[in-house]
Amino acid sequence: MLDAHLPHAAVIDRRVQESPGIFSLRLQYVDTHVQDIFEFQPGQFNMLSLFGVGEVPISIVSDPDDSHFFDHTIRVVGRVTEALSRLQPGDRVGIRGPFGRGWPMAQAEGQDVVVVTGGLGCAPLVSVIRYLLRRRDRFGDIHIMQGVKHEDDLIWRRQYEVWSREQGVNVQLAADMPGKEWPWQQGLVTELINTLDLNLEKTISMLCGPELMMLAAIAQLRDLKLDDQRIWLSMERNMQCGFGQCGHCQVGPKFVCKDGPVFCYSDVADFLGAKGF
Amino acid sequence: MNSTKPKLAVHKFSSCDGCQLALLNLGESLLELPKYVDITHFAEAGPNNPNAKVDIALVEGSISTPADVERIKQVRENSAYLIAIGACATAGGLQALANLADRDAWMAAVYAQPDAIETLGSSSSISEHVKVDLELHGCPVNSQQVIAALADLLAGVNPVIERQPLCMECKRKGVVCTMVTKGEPCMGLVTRAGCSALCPSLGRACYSCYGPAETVNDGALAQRLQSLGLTPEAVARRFLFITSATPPFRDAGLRLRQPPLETDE
Amino acid sequence: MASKREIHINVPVLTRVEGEGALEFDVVHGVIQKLNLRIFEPPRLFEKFVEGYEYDQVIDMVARICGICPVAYQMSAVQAFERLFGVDPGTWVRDMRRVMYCGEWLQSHALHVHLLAAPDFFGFESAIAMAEKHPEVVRRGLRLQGLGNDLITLFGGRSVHPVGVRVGGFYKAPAQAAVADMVKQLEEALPQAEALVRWCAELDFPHDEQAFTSVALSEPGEYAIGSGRLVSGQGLDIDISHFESHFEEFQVPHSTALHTQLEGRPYLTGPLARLNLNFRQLPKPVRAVMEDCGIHFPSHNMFHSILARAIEIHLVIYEALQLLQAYERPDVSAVQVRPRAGTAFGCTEAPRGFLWHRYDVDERGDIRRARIVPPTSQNQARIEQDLCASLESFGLDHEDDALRQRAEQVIRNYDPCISCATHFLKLKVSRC
Amino acid sequence: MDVLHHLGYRTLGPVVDAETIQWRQVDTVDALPTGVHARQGAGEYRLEVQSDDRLFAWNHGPQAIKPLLFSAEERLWRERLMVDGQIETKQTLPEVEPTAIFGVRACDLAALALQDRHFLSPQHPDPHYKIRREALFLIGIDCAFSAATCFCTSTGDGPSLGEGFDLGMAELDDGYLFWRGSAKGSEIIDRLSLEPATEAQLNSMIQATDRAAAQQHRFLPGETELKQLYDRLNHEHWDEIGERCLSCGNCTAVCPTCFCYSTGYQRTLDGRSAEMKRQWDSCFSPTHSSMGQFMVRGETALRYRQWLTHKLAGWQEQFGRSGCVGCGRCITWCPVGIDLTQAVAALLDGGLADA
Ligand SMILES: Cc1cc2nc3c(=O)[nH]c(=O)nc-3n(C[C@H](O)[C@H](O)[C@H](O)COP(=O)(O)OP(=O)(O)OC[C@H]3O[C@@H](n4cnc5c(N)ncnc54)[C@H](O)[C@@H]3O)c2cc1C
Ligand code: SF4
Ligand code: SF4
Ligand code: SF4
Repeated sequence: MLDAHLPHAAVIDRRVQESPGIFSLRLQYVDTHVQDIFEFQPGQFNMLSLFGVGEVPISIVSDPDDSHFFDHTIRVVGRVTEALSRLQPGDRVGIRGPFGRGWPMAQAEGQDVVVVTGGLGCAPLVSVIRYLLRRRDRFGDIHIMQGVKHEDDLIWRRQYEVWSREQGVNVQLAADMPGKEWPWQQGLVTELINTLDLNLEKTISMLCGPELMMLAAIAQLRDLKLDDQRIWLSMERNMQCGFGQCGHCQVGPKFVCKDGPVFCYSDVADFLGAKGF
Repeated sequence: MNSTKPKLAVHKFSSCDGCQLALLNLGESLLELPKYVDITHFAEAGPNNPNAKVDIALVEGSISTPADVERIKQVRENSAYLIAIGACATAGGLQALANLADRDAWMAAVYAQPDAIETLGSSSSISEHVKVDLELHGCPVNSQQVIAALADLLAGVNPVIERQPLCMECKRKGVVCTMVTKGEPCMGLVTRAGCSALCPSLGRACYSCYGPAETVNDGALAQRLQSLGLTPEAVARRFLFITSATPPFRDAGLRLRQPPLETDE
Repeated sequence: MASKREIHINVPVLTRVEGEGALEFDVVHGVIQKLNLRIFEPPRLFEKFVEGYEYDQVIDMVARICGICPVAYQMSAVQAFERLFGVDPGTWVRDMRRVMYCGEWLQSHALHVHLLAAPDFFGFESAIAMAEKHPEVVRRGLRLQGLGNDLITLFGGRSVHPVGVRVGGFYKAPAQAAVADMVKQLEEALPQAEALVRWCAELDFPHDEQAFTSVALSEPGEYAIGSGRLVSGQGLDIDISHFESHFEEFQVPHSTALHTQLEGRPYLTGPLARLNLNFRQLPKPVRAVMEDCGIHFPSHNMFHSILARAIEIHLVIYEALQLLQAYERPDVSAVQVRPRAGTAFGCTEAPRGFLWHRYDVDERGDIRRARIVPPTSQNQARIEQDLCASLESFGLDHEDDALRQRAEQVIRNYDPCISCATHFLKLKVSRC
Repeated sequence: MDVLHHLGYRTLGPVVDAETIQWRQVDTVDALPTGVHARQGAGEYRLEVQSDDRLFAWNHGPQAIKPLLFSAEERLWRERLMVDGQIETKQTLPEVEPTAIFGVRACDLAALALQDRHFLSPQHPDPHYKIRREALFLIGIDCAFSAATCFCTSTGDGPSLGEGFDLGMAELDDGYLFWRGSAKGSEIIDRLSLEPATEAQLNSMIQATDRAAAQQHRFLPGETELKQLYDRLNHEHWDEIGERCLSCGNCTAVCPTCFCYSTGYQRTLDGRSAEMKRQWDSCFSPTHSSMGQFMVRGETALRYRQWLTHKLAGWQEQFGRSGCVGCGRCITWCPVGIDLTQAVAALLDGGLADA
């Protein structure tokens, strides 16, 4: 395992501007040995550090079987992400990771998978979708539901189109403020959930996005009588260390960084949406 | 000479010059500075181009005359990034005590012909007049904070702002609380960190030269200070001190000065 | 007035003085008619701010009058309260205050000599520019300045608005190890100070002898810094509490700084005045270096102020060293104080001259009224007088630029700390 | 002490500094303060010198062992930007001397065990903590007195030494008793020519700690009850405390088990080197729960609730026991004297009424 306490240098192989405020970096460890032993689960994250500026938790969005590179998709929100956005191929960042518990991929085998995402919440789940599609025969139907505020916020639009043509894949997108060319739904992503006809015995749902959106989605899923054990979500909290030492990311007795960021709903039900947690 | 270096200006308004000294006292680092920035204006150190366009402006002092108001607008227009340094520039300074008083009477008491002197009748922070990109607190600011901010800006990132209360800094330095051990009326509980807990480390109470912290529970502090034997007026004086013009401290101080409600007895 | 020639020299901000100001003068037929040093730093009314505050708070308030000489303000105020309250903090406190004060002289003088005045003599815009050609000189200055700051910090936690001084003594005595370290640094600085005096003695001073009265504090046993009687070259010798009966402060229309006169006439305070009056009390080794360089006091050449500062730098390093070598950390660093109502007078020698305070205090130790007379306002009338004389002897037919430079250089001799005098400079000459 | 010095240990002992008992280097027993008792109350700490010549009559100072292991400010690694754009990263581990501490209390040791569990977790042992921890030799002492703020009896952590020390010690009216706590401690005992303890001495040792226990009048309920704090998230008492609490973080800084830290870079002006620093943080600080524009716990009441519920309930799930060892420091060093035992009593009063 890689040293969790010290960043390893990684070089930017490619940089893609996904939308005006969102970009992706394809990274490779400078030390090939490190690259060789680096492995992760979908849903895990890295602590990405920029020389002299800061360190931020960012999910890994590439396929775990891709052994040469790993990808991060980042939205510019503040000090560090803005500085990261100015990096170009050839520039270096520091990586500590991977950290946390990823999505329950083993439990999902043989099941229908409902993926509900909002905004850039899709990032930690893109890795999941790619994972599912590469191993198509091991999973049932795949429902992909993504909501965005504004049409322009949708990244990987072409990806969704490609995915929607796959067998057994149901892609539904909703925008709060769609433009004229928007072929999908207007409204909230959670409203799409009602349209699902779930096989309650053989479905697992994975949620990621703003907490209010996830809460609404959970309410919908529970209305459809999906068992709490079958509802999984990924959370975000302030993180300084990434492995349960700095104390910042706690939600009740859970450390989001090591007990999560992916949780089974029943494990965090008491605290999700409770003010102050 | 490398002309692509960012340009830096240091402007002064109403102040004691102590914050500029934070730069002049840098010692040999002062000579390092020109390697990374062009100092286009710093009247006290020599360079004098107050109207040059610059990338970073450090502004010391508070606004207290009509001419100041015009000049700070000019400075703002000429500066891509404006940093207010010190208690005067961020809070009006000690001289903002004048805002609480009858300034005319004061002027008359000090000057024989007060009319000859043009003033605004108040002392206010830079941000009350123009947009400020960063505030560095302290009376005076400490050089490390100024240098850290410049280092970040030169690297093209926003500087980090100190947001903790002084108590945290005090404890990290291993300094013992003067309030708990000696009953000293310490303002550190509601003061922004940044000074390395200077006063408590000398065994005295903090008098809040860094101004209000993010969270100011003045009511609880006032109560505690009174239980240590201070009169409400003495507590008020501690809020109405170096940064009396900041809303949390001004309000706290004035509340304490309110005459007690009259009862029908 | 057929030969009317109108010239305006306007120096928007006189650089390298702390504060903000402007100089205007009218020349008619080669003679200066009217000369105004305008000081227009916004008035800050410190004397009123302290009203209603506690005596220990005043120590922290008056420091804010000037970032360059906060210790001086603190020391004058502390002295005033201790005199009134009848407190004798003892020799340890007295000695250590002198050391801290030495730090401020060192810091302020080194800043002035190297960063502010020296560039004039070598024709540079600033010390930063000068550092490229004369790095060793500027570095030495910065090192000495830094050492001065460190000395203040040793007692006050920081050099600008230090927090260690209280009525009755200090909040905390410095640790033995920190003092030992300081002694080492002072020992290393002593030869540098000597070299500085020799370097200054070689500077090419304009010959500009003028008649003026020097006023300074004087103590029998030592070169006065933190206490003494007010004396002048003309026979004044008074207790500081009698200041107001001999000195008069008045407002001039062109300035927000008040002017002060002694018996109706301008006078000089500051390093040159001090040396003129007290040079006999310089410690032997300091006098030896001075004499070895052929420097003689009293001097009536205002440009010798820079020399006076260099000598005082040597003095304070020597003194601080003497006082710290025997340092032993005391168990208590301050004596108990009980306030008493009355009028408190304090006066100490700030780097730029004597600094006089008066406080009317009530029985709880709260301030009723205050009066503060800083050195720069005292020197203002003298500066105007000097400018007239200097510029005339320099020759008013010089180019505007040359005139302006000379005027600036003259003003800088006084190191006017305009912040103190309420407290800044532009130059405007009208020649007819 | 000589034996310890001989074995290469630096010795720390109680010293009066800044009106408190603090651990500082002491080289002879004579340097220890005699007759010093610490009077503690909510928001109050005063040393009193009494006529006895006891060296360990004080209970504790402002800090336990925490700062010696989990440093309040330290550099984690240093980075240098090389000319070819490479970044060189070097871990910066502390240089430590073997250190023996005299007069460690039962509560301090219990807290140490908890910090060990946190910082020396098998998955991610903290290298900085580990180095310092391994250099430590602990001489524990039974408490013969309790401070008014102590309540270790109710948390089960004191006043007599449990485990975790190398050498145990008790101060009696007529001398000291020593016992072994570890192999390292045994080695020391073997080098000292000590007389075996008498029955009477053992009895007076027990009497002393019994007396200390009896002096305690604050207490915390058992762990099962404490867990119920999570059922009281909407209790109005949180707001009452929120009115009094200043969010200053002192309670967390003095608590021997609190472990929160934050990290950040410091870069040089030339932009060529940078250091990653970490420093103590607190769930009371504004940045602790900050997610950019949004603060999970903006209000003081929520921050206090986070602290108390985590310490007393959350820890139980995370570390198998409550995070409080009953030292009472958070009560003494809270500048406004907020008392967690009172808060708990108020919050748990009336059963599960609001659950
Ligand atoms: C497990 C996890 C996975 C994440 N994955 C991604 C991802 O794949 N792509 C992406 O763009 N973002 C992701 N984020 C969010 C990302 O970490 C924040 O946007 C980032 O920390 C903001 O830093 P900043 O300095 O640019 O912003 P500022 O607003 O300047 O933030 C200041 C500080 O606040 C904290 N902070 C701010 N926003 C967040 C946040 N949303 N979550 C946690 N801490 C925050 C951080 O400590 C940050 O240093 C993830 C967060 C977590 C916890
Ligand atoms: S402790 Fe308070 S008053 Fe003292 S220097 Fe720091 S912020 Fe200023
Ligand atoms: S919570 Fe308070 S009493 Fe408990 S261990 Fe921490 S400081 Fe001590
Ligand atoms: S409980 Fe007390 S010590 Fe803790 S943050 Fe609140 S006021 Fe500060």
